[in-house]
Amino acid sequence: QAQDKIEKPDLVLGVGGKSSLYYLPLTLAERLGYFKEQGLNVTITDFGGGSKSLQSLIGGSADVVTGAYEHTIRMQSKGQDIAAVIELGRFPGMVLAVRKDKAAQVKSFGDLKGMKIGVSAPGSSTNFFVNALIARDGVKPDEVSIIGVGTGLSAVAAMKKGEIDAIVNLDPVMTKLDQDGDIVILADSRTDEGNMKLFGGNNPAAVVYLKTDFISKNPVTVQHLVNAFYKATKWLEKATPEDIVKTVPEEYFLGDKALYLSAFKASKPMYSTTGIITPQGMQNGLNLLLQFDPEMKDAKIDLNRTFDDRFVKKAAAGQM
Amino acid sequence: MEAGVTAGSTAVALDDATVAFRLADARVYTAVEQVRLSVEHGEFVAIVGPTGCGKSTLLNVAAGLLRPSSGTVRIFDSPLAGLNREAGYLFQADALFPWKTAIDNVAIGLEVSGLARAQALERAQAWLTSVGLAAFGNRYPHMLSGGQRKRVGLAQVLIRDPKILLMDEPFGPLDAQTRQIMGNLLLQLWSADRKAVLFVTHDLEEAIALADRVVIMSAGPHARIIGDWRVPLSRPRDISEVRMEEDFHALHREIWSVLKDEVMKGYAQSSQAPVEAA
Amino acid sequence: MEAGVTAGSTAVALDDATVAFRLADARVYTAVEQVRLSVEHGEFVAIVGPTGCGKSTLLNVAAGLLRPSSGTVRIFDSPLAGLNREAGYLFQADALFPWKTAIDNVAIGLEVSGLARAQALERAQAWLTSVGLAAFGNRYPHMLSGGQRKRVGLAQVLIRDPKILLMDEPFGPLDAQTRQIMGNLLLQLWSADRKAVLFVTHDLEEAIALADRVVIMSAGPHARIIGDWRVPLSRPRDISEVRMEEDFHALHREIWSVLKDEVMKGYAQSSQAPVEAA
Amino acid sequence: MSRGGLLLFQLLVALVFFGLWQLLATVPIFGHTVLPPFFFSTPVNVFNRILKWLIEGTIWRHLLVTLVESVLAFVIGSLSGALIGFWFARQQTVAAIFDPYVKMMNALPRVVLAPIFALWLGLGIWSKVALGITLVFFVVFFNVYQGVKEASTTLLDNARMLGMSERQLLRHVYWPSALSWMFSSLHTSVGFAVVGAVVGEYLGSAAGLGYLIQQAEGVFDVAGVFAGMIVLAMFVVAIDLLVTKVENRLLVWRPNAGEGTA
Amino acid sequence: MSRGGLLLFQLLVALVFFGLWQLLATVPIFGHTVLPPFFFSTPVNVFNRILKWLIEGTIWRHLLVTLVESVLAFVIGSLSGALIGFWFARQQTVAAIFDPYVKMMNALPRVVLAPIFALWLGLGIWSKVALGITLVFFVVFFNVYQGVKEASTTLLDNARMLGMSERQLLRHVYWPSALSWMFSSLHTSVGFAVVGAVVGEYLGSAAGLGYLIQQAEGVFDVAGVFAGMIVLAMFVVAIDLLVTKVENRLLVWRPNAGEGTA
Ligand SMILES: Nc1ncnc2c1ncn2[C@@H]1O[C@H](COP(=O)(O)OP(=O)(O)OP(=O)(O)O)[C@@H](O)[C@H]1O
Ligand SMILES: Nc1ncnc2c1ncn2[C@@H]1O[C@H](COP(=O)(O)OP(=O)(O)OP(=O)(O)O)[C@@H](O)[C@H]1O
Ligand SMILES: [Mg+2]
Ligand SMILES: [Mg+2]
Repeated sequence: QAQDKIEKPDLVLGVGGKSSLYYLPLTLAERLGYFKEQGLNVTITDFGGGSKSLQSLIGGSADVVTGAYEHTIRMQSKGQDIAAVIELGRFPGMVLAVRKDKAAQVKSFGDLKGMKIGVSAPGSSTNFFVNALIARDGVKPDEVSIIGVGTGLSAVAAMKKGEIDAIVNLDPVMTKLDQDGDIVILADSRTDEGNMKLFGGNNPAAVVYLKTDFISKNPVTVQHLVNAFYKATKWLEKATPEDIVKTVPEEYFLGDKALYLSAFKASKPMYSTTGIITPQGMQNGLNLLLQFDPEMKDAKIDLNRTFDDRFVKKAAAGQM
Repeated sequence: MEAGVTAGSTAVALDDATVAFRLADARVYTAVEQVRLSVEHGEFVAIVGPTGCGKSTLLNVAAGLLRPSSGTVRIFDSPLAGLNREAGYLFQADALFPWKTAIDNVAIGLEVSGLARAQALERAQAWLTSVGLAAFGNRYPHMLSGGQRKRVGLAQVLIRDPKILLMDEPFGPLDAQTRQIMGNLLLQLWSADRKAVLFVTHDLEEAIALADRVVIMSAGPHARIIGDWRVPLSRPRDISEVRMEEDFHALHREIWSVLKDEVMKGYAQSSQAPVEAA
Repeated sequence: MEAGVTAGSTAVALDDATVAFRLADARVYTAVEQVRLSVEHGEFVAIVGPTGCGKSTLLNVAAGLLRPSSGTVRIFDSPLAGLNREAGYLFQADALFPWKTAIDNVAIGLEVSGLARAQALERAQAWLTSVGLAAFGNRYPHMLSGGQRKRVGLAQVLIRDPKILLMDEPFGPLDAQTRQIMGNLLLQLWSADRKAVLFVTHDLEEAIALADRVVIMSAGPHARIIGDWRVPLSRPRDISEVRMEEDFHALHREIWSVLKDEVMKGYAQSSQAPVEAA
Repeated sequence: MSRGGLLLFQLLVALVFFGLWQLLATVPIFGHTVLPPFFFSTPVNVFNRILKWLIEGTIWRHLLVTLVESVLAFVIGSLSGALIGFWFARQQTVAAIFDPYVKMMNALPRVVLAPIFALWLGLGIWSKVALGITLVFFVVFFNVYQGVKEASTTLLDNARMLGMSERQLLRHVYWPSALSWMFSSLHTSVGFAVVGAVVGEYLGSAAGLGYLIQQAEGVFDVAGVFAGMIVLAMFVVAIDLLVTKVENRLLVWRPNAGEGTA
Repeated sequence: MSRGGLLLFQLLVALVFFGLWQLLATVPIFGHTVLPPFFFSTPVNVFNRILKWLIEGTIWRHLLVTLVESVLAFVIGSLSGALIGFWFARQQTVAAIFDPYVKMMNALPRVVLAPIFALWLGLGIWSKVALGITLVFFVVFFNVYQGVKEASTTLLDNARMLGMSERQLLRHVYWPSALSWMFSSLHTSVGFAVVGAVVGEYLGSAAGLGYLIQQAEGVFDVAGVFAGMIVLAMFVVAIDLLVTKVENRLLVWRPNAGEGTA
């Protein structure tokens, strides 16, 4: 029993944009009371972006972060040891689309050359995503014009105003634009086949990561945390839109409930069901980075250190 | 109003003017009470009175800067509403524009009335020369002495050639000799086109030497006009010479005896609480 | 410095003091030149001179507010560096603190020297009574007349009981009667502990009536001291009575004849360009 | 104008504003909605939201957090701004040396500094307070600095001759003459303190109006965004009223229109 | 102090600052690095980065964009702030009615407004200029408003008696007496104009220093972030020097220490 004692029941969890669908499992775990159930008292702090939540983890003001898997690789190259403990999203969920009136001109990624492409922020994963895609047709990053448009209203506004010719973004932005008929989708990483086409398989997105030494010092705490997330993942796997409506805070879709639900439907395949990052997925993630970040090229990355699968496996065992 | 400006008409007429200032705590200080004072067109009236009796207050009322609590003000026989546009006012306090040089300070009165700047400056320079400051035109006020500033102020008011002149101790910070020069300058201007002048001074000799009428006020609060003498000296006058005349001294003695008592009374009064509830 | 304050020592000594102001364009205006002036401990010296000659400038130098361009200033036989801490200075311009009531303005000099506020206020009230403003203690300066403000300033300086008094036209905006009352007050204080007084006035009669010595300055630029008369009137004096004496009139005539010419000269000079290259 | 009349006019302005908003957001003009509700919501929705917040009581906790942050930022920022402003104005050498650095710091985009504040101050209220302070400080600092330098030289000379020490000068001359400068900057600062707090929350927090607004924005809940901003605005006007009260109390000595003749 | 000496001291401050930074970022104190390079980089890295930018020339384009945005925001914001400040100060009724609304607007978190600016003004420079204006405007507005109200009543009375119309009063009395107030606010505003531009870029743009900084931040390139901020700071000091030049030119009439005796 003694070894089961939670070392640190009070946790600060950082997240960049909690209300987005990308992080739905977190909201569910919170709303369904899974953290409490596990004896954890989790304070969720929402940041303006994923990089800020990572910085708060490194700086020590947050204990755990739900963020992009890519961060764990990147931090290894910077000498910061962090590791993911459970996968929440298996696909990045990013979508590349062009404005309707440009659709005729764009037959392949290479046709984006010279266009203005909106990304969530310069230097963000949406930026790398589009870089990777155009590179396949031999277009270099500086041959397109990258514009940061954010992940919210401003992204929608930019497309509707015709400020950008193409956009790479997440839900609910993409579903909104799609529904309104403003765009034609070129590449969609929310779905299985989309990912197969783009990456040849999984490309882990949202994960729960912590500092490695925190994991080794507080294994029980981490186990309980993973248990909670795993349970949420399982709940989500079986959830109907009605379940979601009942669980997610009303404010999350009061703006437009129908929109939220169709976005949810579009995104549902991207949530992880096993919580485990496959080696293939890890490699896909790394490859994406290697292609474009010059700093990553010389870094020696040990992908095994980026994911600690002990806890998910135990959680899965406990569940079944 | 232009039509009303005929010889013999009354330039300034205060009728039963009372000015009460509101103090803190809703108390009220009645500075002047029931003042009846008129200055005919072309008349030069000097006001003399103990310090703090309400001379500046009366000028402010005549200028339209202060509305009397009761009583009426008429300018050229029309009731005064708002500012008195016929008047030029030389303030007791320093009121030059610190961001304008002396010559600009003098010229501004012409400039605002639409005269071209070059011409305004030319005339301003002539006025500076009249007040003995020809070489000080490009100084800012803070580079001038007290008396120099006052003279710039004088030129500033006179250059506009107003029909009514309100002057509050215009020669205060000047030496006796310069005072006479300025006094003669003023008389000369005044006699040229017979302005109405209301002139506050503490120097009784100066008052008699310059004015047609000398008005004496009682000490405040509730100051009133307690004497009104017509000066029996002939015009044109030279200020330094007029003081030699016997009439001058007789009048001076007469007024002085009244004034002296009044000051002593004021001195005693102002040491008691001079306020009443509103 | 305290040690130097003995009877007979020199309170203020200007030695060959020259003050030149830098104007725009690197030009220079020499206001006073080579002024040698001393005020003994317990002496009352009046300065009279044409407007703009440099009287205020000399007081500023003696107060340590202005460093002479050349020459030395000694206070009680020690060279003056920085402010003259022995002196009280009544400025020509209005210098009351607008955010303090009259009584606070008077009390402040005591308060800063560490006296308890209650006591300071008590003594300030006594001083306000002396200058005839007992009932005006809780007025802010903008609610006082010009003469009232000056008297508050007077009380503000006198209450600190400084060893040296620098006074720039202290009685300027006061009526003749109040002037005499204030003059007598000043003489009374001065005779009680024989301060050194440097007193600027435009009223030659006042200068003679009050002072031990009357100093006359020439018109500027390059103003110098052109006359220094000892006043042969006995002490203690009553200002209004002293004017009846024959000695008084003789001296007045003598000084006046010198002064009159000087003013005329100054008037002519200041109309030419009074500057030179730096 | 009477107090009542004034209030009436103020209400009228608000009514016209909201009326126009509702109109432009719901009635298409030439087949084109000027304020598409997707971006602007409608006043009716916004008010419903505020009402709901008030009734459910969810808003109070967030409001309190923002209030505490704003007030702390305002007080600390303006106090330090005033103090350092005074100090610089009195120490011309120090001021001359640090002048370019102060100006540089004023130009740093605070948004970028957010991670550093989080690092130093944690994720609690203090990192938001710090953000508010960096805005408030400079506004007050520059005004107090200038206000002190504007003190009348005649008054200063008089004060020195009356034997005031540097400290007494500060209290009796510089402080009162810089007061109206300071209050002018305080009116600007009240707003900036709140902006600092809200932006801080917006960039990373677990509570506060900024958090509410961010959550709403993330799910395109524009009504929520505007509701948050309106609550915020009300709240600033309330703090500003307090500042005005203090100002009128401290500046009684000034000649004003209220006096005049009885 | 002489100009040379001053410059020396200023350089010294910079040296001490960067020296300390380098030290604290590289040498652990009690086994603990005070400024972890992950968050603070090191001055050496930062300077290398700036050097690289300068040599490669990539920085110029971004700098130019930010310069144009800042200058536009500064000019438009301060002009409109000054004009409306004047107008409010002269129209007491208008001022009284709109007073609470101005204060509310000053408290709106501009960051939240970014989507609306993007919607109305697109993603080009104008949405950044708008953000800058919303910061600059209020600082200048409140100061000019107060500055006009502080104009001496004696001078005003004199001006009126000299026959000045309302327009002439503005030009000859209100404007000069509000000048020092305005310049005080302009010094604050220069910084805010740049902050507005950079934050605007940071929230959505294709070029500018804010874009550079954000790009660096996205890949955790702290040296890049700080390099951007330092370039920014330099650039503000340059603009501020201009403002000071104009100020000294316009306020020649003031008594100042430089005069004194020859
Ligand atoms: N704003 C005010 N509030 C209250 N009392 C005032 C105000 N202005 C003036 N007074 C009072 O009214 C009286 C008359 O003032 P006024 O300035 O007219 O005097 P004065 O005759 O010009 O005096 P002086 O010769 O000293 O200039 C004074 O006792 C003064 O204290
Ligand atoms: N800051 C300054 N810059 C240039 N000139 C100045 C400055 N201050 C004073 N002056 C000049 O110095 C001369 C002497 O000035 P001061 O104020 O001492 O005269 P004053 O004798 O006190 O005159 P008044 O009796 O008119 O007060 C004047 O001509 C004046 O113009
Ligand atoms: Mg008066
Ligand atoms: Mg003088």
